[in-house]
Amino acid sequence: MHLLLDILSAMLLLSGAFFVFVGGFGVMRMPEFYTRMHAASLTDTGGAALILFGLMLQGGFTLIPLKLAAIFLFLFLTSPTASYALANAALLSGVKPACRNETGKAFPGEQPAKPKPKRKSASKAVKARKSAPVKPPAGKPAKRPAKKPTKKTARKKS
Amino acid sequence: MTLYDQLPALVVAVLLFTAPIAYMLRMHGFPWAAATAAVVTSFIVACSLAATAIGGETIIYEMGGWPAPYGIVLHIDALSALMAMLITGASSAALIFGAKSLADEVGEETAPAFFAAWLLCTAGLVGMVITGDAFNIFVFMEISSLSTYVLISAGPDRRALISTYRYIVMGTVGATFYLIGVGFLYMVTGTLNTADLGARVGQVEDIRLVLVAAGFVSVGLAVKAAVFPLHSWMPNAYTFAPNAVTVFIAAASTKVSLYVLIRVDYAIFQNSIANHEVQLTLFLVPLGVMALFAGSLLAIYEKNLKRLLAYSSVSQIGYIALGIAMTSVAGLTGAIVHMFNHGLIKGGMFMAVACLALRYRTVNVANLAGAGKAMPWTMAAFVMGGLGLIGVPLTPGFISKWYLVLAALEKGWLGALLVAVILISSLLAVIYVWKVIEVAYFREPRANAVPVTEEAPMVMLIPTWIVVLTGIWFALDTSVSVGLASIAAKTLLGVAL
Amino acid sequence: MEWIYFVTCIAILITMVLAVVRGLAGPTIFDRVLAVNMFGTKTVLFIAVISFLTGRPDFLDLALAYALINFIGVFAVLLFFQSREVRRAAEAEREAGK
Amino acid sequence: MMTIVFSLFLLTMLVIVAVAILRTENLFTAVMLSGIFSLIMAANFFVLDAADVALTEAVIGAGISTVLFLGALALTAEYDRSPPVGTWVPLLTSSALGGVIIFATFQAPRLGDPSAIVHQHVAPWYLEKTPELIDVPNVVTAVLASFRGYDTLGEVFVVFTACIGVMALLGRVRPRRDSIKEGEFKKATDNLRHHLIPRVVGKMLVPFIVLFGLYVQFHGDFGPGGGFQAGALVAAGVILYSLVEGGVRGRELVPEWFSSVLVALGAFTYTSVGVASMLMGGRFLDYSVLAHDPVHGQHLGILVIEAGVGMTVAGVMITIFHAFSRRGIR
Repeated sequence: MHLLLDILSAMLLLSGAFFVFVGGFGVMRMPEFYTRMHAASLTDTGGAALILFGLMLQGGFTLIPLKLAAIFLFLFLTSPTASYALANAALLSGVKPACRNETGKAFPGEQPAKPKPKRKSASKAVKARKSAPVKPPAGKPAKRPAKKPTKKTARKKS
Repeated sequence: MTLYDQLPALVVAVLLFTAPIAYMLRMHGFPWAAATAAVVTSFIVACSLAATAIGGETIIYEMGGWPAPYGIVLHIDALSALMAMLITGASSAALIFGAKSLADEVGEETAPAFFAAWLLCTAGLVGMVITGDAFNIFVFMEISSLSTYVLISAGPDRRALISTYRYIVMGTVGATFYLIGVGFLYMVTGTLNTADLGARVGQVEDIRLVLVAAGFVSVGLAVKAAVFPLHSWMPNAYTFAPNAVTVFIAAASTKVSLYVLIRVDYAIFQNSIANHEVQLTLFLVPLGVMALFAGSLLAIYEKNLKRLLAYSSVSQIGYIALGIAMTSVAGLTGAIVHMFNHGLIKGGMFMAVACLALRYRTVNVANLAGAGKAMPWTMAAFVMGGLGLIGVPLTPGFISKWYLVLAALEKGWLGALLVAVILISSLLAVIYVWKVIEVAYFREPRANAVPVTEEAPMVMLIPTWIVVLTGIWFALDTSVSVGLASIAAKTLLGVAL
Repeated sequence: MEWIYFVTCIAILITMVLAVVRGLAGPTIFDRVLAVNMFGTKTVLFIAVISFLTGRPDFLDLALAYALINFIGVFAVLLFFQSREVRRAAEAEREAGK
Repeated sequence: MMTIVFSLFLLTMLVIVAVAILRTENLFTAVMLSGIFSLIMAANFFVLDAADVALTEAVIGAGISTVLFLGALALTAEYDRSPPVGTWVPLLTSSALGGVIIFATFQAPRLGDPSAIVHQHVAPWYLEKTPELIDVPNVVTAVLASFRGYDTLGEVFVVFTACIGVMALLGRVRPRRDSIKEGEFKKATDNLRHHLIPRVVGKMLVPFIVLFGLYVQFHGDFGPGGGFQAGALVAAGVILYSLVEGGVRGRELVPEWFSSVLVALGAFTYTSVGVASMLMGGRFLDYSVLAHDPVHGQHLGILVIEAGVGMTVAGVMITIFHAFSRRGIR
């Protein structure tokens, strides 16, 4: 019984470790922001769940599995929420998902979801900025245009 | 436990207890009254501690009842008692003096925070001088620096913020250096108590870490004390702070860092590092001499009266550094007495400047023409202070310079050179003091200037003159200041009393 | 069991390095935020595993604190960009009005 | 061995991230990288078994300071405009200093060496006497709250002073006037109410965070934690609520006067314990006299001062956050 638990939790831990690593690799290698986020957010939840379940099996009948379960629950709630907030922030400030059709030519991603009337001005700003990119402050050669959506970079990498 | 036994803790506890109250109760005028009451109480307690310490007694007070290397102890000897007296005295004088000017400059809305910061600043400075624990010094150094930033930034001029920023950067660097040094010391000795450190550092076999620690601590404290090339934060901080704040910090704040420098170098490193005197001399004498000249010269060419006095402080700190560097009883006595006397002199002078600023609305030397006639009492107080800076007999400045010269003469040809340096810098002090006197007494006010006919109000004039007269009293009767200082010097150098 | 914990730790550490690389490389600021968020989750896992490795499972409290706190920063990021966009839009409207 | 491997790994990353923070000109990037920095640091503290410090670093460094940095960033430009000239002298100075420190530490005892002097002098006494004199399982709490309680008192006052300082700076400058009408502007920029998922999840987690804060507060005698961490956690809960529901509602939940009074009240509580022990015939901060049994008195004293610490820390975080969010930007 003990051995069985050990084997099971080892499997869970190792597969969790593999998931986590794959997620990291995806964040490293994916071509642009939204795909990276996809890689990160999936494995954040999946890998974490596997590892935490693996540990839970080792905890015995104490408070430990309970704490691990709480950690899992909170991660399960917060991690996707954080991803949502992040994606929303990116979309709001004009980072577009880079998609491409068969000809290899990139086309702009879909427009952000129909804005509620409350946020009318915000989406207008997004449109306005698309036509007139914001310059970095004068006298500052933007070596790394971190602020600007980088369709170009993304295309080059893929 | 009688009240008498509790006195050492009370010096700080009264201030720390009142600060949150002054912050929370936002009644009109209450913060000032609470602050003044607490600071004056603390001053009285400090005086009674000094009365004990003048007998050569060292008071040890165990905080929380835990014995020395395990808990934190307060360690009050002649030196700490003298400094505690100076700090709380300067704080009370500046508060009473600044009752009106602070009300104008600070405003009703920010008064609770300001006076809480004032109490905390006093508590931080006093806490640094009475504690017997190297890390505790750092904690109270943080309190005093942070609250000093608040006090300075309350200045009416927007430039106060920028000078505060400079001060924050330099002050943080200094405090961090001190902390690194203390960390190394803890690493090699396993203790933080100063007395215990002094004993255990001597047993360390490989002193490389101790040397580095000594370097970090000394440089860090030199930054906080505005010893010459590290002084750059000071002039603007003094200039743009509210006037009463300048009185307080000019009299007390840099002196405390010098106190810690003396304490750490003499009580911890002196007994344990071979040739420590030589290192101390090599470190401080050049800095002191440079400070004497550079400070005086900068003061001579300065047009703003507050900044002029700040540069003069740079040069006066040079004297103290020289005294510390001499590692003799006379030199150390001179340094300690000068810390005390310079606090008195500068406090009085900045009070006079505050009076001038109240009437003239400016502290540019050129605009003060005719002040000698318009505000005779204020200018007389200023002149008395100026004479003290120069070191004329019958002023407190003379006493300390006398001891410094005595100490220098013990050192052979190098000493003779130092005597010459001290004399020349005194002459330079004559020049910058005269510059102000000439304008104030012998120059007619400009035609288009608003004529000033009124003397400063009595509530400001009387404290100013009390401070000036106290200075003269300490010049005539040196039993308290020199008495405490020589006991302190002998204790630090391990000479029999 | 020891070595399994160890391997898991190493895998998490390597993932941390990858996250740091993404955080340093950018290119957009959101990549950096993503890296921080991911790093935070990995820290939770790292602490959880290592507290088993060193046999001090009571330190799981820390992991719990991380799991609760870590995402607040991302909310602040969202709010930051939202308010910035609204302000820019307002400025654009004002300029258009002139 | 394992400790050293993990530590080296983390410290290497730490150095790389630190250099990157220095080199970046985009302040937003710097904020995010310093978030990573504190996470690495916290993990490293944990590897070195310093759980209390790790918890503090986690809550404050990774959680709250990012929020406060962003609040500060909203008030300034996003790019660092320091002039590129004159970097040589600081660079040389700091490299020389680093060299000196490294030179000095060659002589330092090895990591975790039980025969190092640090572990020989006062530490054994603490470990030996704590069960007998104070009787709390967490020796760190015993040292911080009782043996060196005067230092902790000082640190609480440092926090109090820092609060006064921040308020002096942020309260001084008038909020920037914006062309939009105040109310509309607030509504649009102040909150995340129209984001459904963050709103639901965020509000759901607030009570858990506060509850966990209370757990850390009262469990500090037994495990890692204490007033500092608990205060920061409770403040994090309030900050989360204000982010989701908007600063206006956040200030309704915890009014500004309340949070700023809380700061002073915490410091006051701590000092009062000291004064009370003086009045009851002991030394300042000697908790033993507070009850008939000295050990019981120690427990009581530690409980009260930890509460004071928690109040001050929670108050200061909330006050600073409110000060940022009130500036009309959020």
